[in-house]
Amino acid sequence: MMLVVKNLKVSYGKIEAIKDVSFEVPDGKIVTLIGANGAGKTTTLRAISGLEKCAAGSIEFDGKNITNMEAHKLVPLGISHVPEGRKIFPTLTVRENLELAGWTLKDKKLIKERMEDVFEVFPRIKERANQLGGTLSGGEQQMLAVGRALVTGGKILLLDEPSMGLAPVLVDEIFHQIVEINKRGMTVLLVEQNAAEALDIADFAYVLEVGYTTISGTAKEIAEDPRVREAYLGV
Amino acid sequence: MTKVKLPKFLIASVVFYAIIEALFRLEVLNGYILHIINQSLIFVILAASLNLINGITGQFSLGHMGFAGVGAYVSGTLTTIILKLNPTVTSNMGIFVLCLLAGGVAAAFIGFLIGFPSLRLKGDYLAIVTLGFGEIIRTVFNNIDYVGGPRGLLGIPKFSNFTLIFIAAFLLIVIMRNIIQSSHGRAMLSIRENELAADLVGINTTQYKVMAFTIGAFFAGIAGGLLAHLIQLAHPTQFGFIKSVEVLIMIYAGGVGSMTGSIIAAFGLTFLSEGLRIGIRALADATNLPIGGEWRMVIYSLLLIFIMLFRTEGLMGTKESRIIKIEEAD
Amino acid sequence: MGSIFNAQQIVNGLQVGSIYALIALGYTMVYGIVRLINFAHGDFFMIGAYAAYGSFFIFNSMLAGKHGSIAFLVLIVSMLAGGLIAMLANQLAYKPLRYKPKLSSLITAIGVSMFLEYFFSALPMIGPSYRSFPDIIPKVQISLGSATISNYVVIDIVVAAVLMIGLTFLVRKTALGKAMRAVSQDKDAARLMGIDIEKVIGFTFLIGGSFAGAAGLLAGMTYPRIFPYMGIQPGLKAFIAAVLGGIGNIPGAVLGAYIMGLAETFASAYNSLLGEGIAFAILIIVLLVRPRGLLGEKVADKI
Amino acid sequence: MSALLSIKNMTHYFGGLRAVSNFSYDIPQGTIYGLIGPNGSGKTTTFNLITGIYTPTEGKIFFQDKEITGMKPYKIVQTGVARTFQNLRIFSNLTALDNIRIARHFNTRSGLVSSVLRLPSFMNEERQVKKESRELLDLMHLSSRANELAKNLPYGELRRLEIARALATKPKLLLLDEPAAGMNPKEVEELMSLILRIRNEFKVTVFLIEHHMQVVMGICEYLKVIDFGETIAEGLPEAVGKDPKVLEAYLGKRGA
Repeated sequence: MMLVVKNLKVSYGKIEAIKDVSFEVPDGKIVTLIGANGAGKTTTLRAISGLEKCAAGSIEFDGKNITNMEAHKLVPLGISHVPEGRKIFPTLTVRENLELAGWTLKDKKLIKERMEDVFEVFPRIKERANQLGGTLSGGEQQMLAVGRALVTGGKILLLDEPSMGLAPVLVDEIFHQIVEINKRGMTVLLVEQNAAEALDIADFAYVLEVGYTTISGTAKEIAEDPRVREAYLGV
Repeated sequence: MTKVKLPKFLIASVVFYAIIEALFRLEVLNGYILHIINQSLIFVILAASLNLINGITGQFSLGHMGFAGVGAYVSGTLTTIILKLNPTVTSNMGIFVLCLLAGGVAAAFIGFLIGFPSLRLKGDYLAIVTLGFGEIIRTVFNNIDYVGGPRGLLGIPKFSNFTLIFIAAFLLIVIMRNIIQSSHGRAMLSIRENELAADLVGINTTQYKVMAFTIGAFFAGIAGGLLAHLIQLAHPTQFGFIKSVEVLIMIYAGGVGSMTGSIIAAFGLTFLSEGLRIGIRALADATNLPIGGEWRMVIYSLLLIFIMLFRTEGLMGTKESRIIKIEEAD
Repeated sequence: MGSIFNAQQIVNGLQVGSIYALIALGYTMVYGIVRLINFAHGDFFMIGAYAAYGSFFIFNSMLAGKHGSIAFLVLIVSMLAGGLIAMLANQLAYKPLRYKPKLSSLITAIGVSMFLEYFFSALPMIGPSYRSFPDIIPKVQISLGSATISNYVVIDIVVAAVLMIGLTFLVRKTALGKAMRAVSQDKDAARLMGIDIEKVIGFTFLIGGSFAGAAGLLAGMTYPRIFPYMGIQPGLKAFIAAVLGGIGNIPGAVLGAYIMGLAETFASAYNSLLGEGIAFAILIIVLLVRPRGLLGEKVADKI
Repeated sequence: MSALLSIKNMTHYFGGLRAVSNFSYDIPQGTIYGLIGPNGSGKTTTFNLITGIYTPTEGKIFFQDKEITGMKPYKIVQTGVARTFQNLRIFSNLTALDNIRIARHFNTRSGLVSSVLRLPSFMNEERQVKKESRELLDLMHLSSRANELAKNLPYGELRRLEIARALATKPKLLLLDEPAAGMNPKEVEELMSLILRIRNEFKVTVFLIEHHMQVVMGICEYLKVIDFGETIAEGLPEAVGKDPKVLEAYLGKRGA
């Protein structure tokens, strides 16, 4: 298993954002967490990448216990997180954004290579390499955010709502690229509001409800589960 | 529907007044302690009035003592002039109240002016401008010979006494509470919570910010006047930045937005400050070591830091004691 | 007012401006990265002056006569002192409040400032009174056309300029500089790039504090009198300079500082009350007319 | 059918960037009017311009035939335009009830003095406001939350609270900025019927921004599609949904 999350709990002050979340992400697969807003999806990802402290439970990554390790120490271990809202550095150029993603890499050549890879996957980003990050459109920012994650070169990619705020036409493109990235050997943990699309590309899925993982199975099973169909797929 | 409820705060206040007055008459409390109680009550007025600006309306102000200074100098100058014209005036409380109000109005006017920058500035920026205004007010006192310049305004008649200060503090709390628990108070709270949203539910945020500054400054001016007529002196350094910070510490220690907190902290910190002063002097005398009065402020500043680090929300948080709060009928 | 007088005023203004600029940079950098008005920043300036004072006597006894080396070492010590205390203040007082409401750190900063001032004046070996600052380098008057200036003026301006050029290079060209910019824009995103943001923030305090420390040395040499409260006024003025330039903006801080230095020098020559109040007047006017300062960018709030 | 809101040739620049380019709208009274387009296409900016947060660089805005261009936001609200926000802007440390009561404030008449003295007129008005506010909470199924601090409410309820707060200003035009964002299909269904109910019961005109095509196609009576600050299509939803330009720029292969 690439990632094993057991009985995770995270609180903001007195409010428990997630209460008891458990799931597993096998090597090389795409796993998706679906659920309503406020169910705790984003918090779960933030806890995995070290942006939030866990109040209880454990996170095991690649056989190593990483519970409550700091975010910057998790990056070199292989966790790449594309956060909600993309969080591009607006006054740094696209190139500088990508270079910074290589912060933990000693090898300058490797950074260059990976940047070339990114340009290959996202030709649009290459065209805009010298523009400031803040001037990119929503879709391009999403590509750059994924591009940065590729430069950090993790074993697992945590994606938080990649389709949020994008025109339907771009949503298709982004999901297509996720599949491509997965084919290149990166494991993907995908959090999505857009359950239908997410289940379409995922291998396994978990449903999060008010801080608990409630339903799990292969993406196919989940997509056919009547409870899921009613609440998340609108059929 | 409107069942007559016992006005809890009135009862509590009368009891407080009666106990202090009785203890003083029975000579359990000496003049020194009563003096510190008077000072505490003045700080209650200062803290609760800053609370309206800072805690309720969310406008950070670092120049609150500047308003008090305006009140002190204006009322102090008036009473000194009247005293010169008619030395028997000290028995006429009516005149004193009028002079106090004049000081309050003058401070309110300055507060009104200072309210305007708050229309365009937020947070840190506003803090720094209010600090600047406070410093300008202080510089002006420092440079007007008529009010004594850097020596301060001396020979102010002693008008303030426990009863008067108590009544002022009592009225302030009732007025503040009634404002806060009204539609106007909620309008001010909404500015603290989210100014843009307040604007977009039709609140004239400009008007309320200026109003908060004006009312807050008015009461600070009254407090300044009471203080000047208690210690019979108004001095530029009394109204500088450090003093404004002391008031700020009170509202943060008590809990921003909580009047109960402001009251408790005003008493607690005034007594603590005096206690430290005595304690340090005693320690220096006893040990013969060169322990200077600066240590009082060292401890005070450390206290401020520790409050912020370990109890960021202050003693009371935003909670209000039920004695002060009005129970709302449905 | 003759032309000689004006030339002299300009030189004096630039000299004061250089000292303000070094302090203002720290304010602006710290504000840029953690959105905190570090009220205690003026006190790092004071600490730099005292560190220079103390270390001068030590180095002077070791290297008697070698003025250049002594001056250089004293500069290093004053920068280290300012920088390390700044880092310490960040670590102990500001870091724990990083994710708390902003005003709580502002108030803590006021507390730190008061603490440093009163603690220094409470310490028996320092005390609240003035000390006269030694001549670290022999003072020489240089005749420059019709104006006469001292070599200290040149030193103040040149040291400030060298440090500022170094800083510009650091921020613009190095990886660390990019990381500083990234942290100032989005802390979570920076952490996800693997950047240890607390290290970067600590480093920013170190740089900012060391610049204030250097300014303390320069001010001590120039106005040879130091005392524990010496940081309050220049600190406030430099802060105003940073706001004037657009707080968070590095060139803005330098520009604001020189404008302040010149304005103050001219105003004081005209009238002392005006000299005392000009800084606040500038502050209020700037903030009312252009709240983001001269070079500050208008950041549209996300609505 | 006269237009309730009418925008004429509105253009807005941020710095050198043109966010909104030559927009014209006529929103008839009583309609549910939808505005769609990719992120960054100028939708929220349009709302910010209508509500007075920004003043348009060029062009004019009329509300009930009265020009409101350049008016202060709170004045515009007082003439009858209310809105919600894409990222909620709730008064989070106040109770749900207070959130609503604040929005009733500008319709109250008690002055500061009568508030301080607690005159009978003030007390009556407070009671009235409270009653009306509770009715609104009721309508939004939030009555049980009246005395709860807003920050403790779950996301879906906050969205409803924000709509209730906007309604408390008694608007004629209600601007909804992505009301369905973050809702699951069931909640979306409820939202749709709620919007229809609000329009019918409160006689408000609704102008909404939405990405959720189910909402847009389900309840909007007129649709405008924008991209890069320019209008690329407008008309009845069915027609717009089939417009090739819209399919290409916005909907993609899954066009409605």
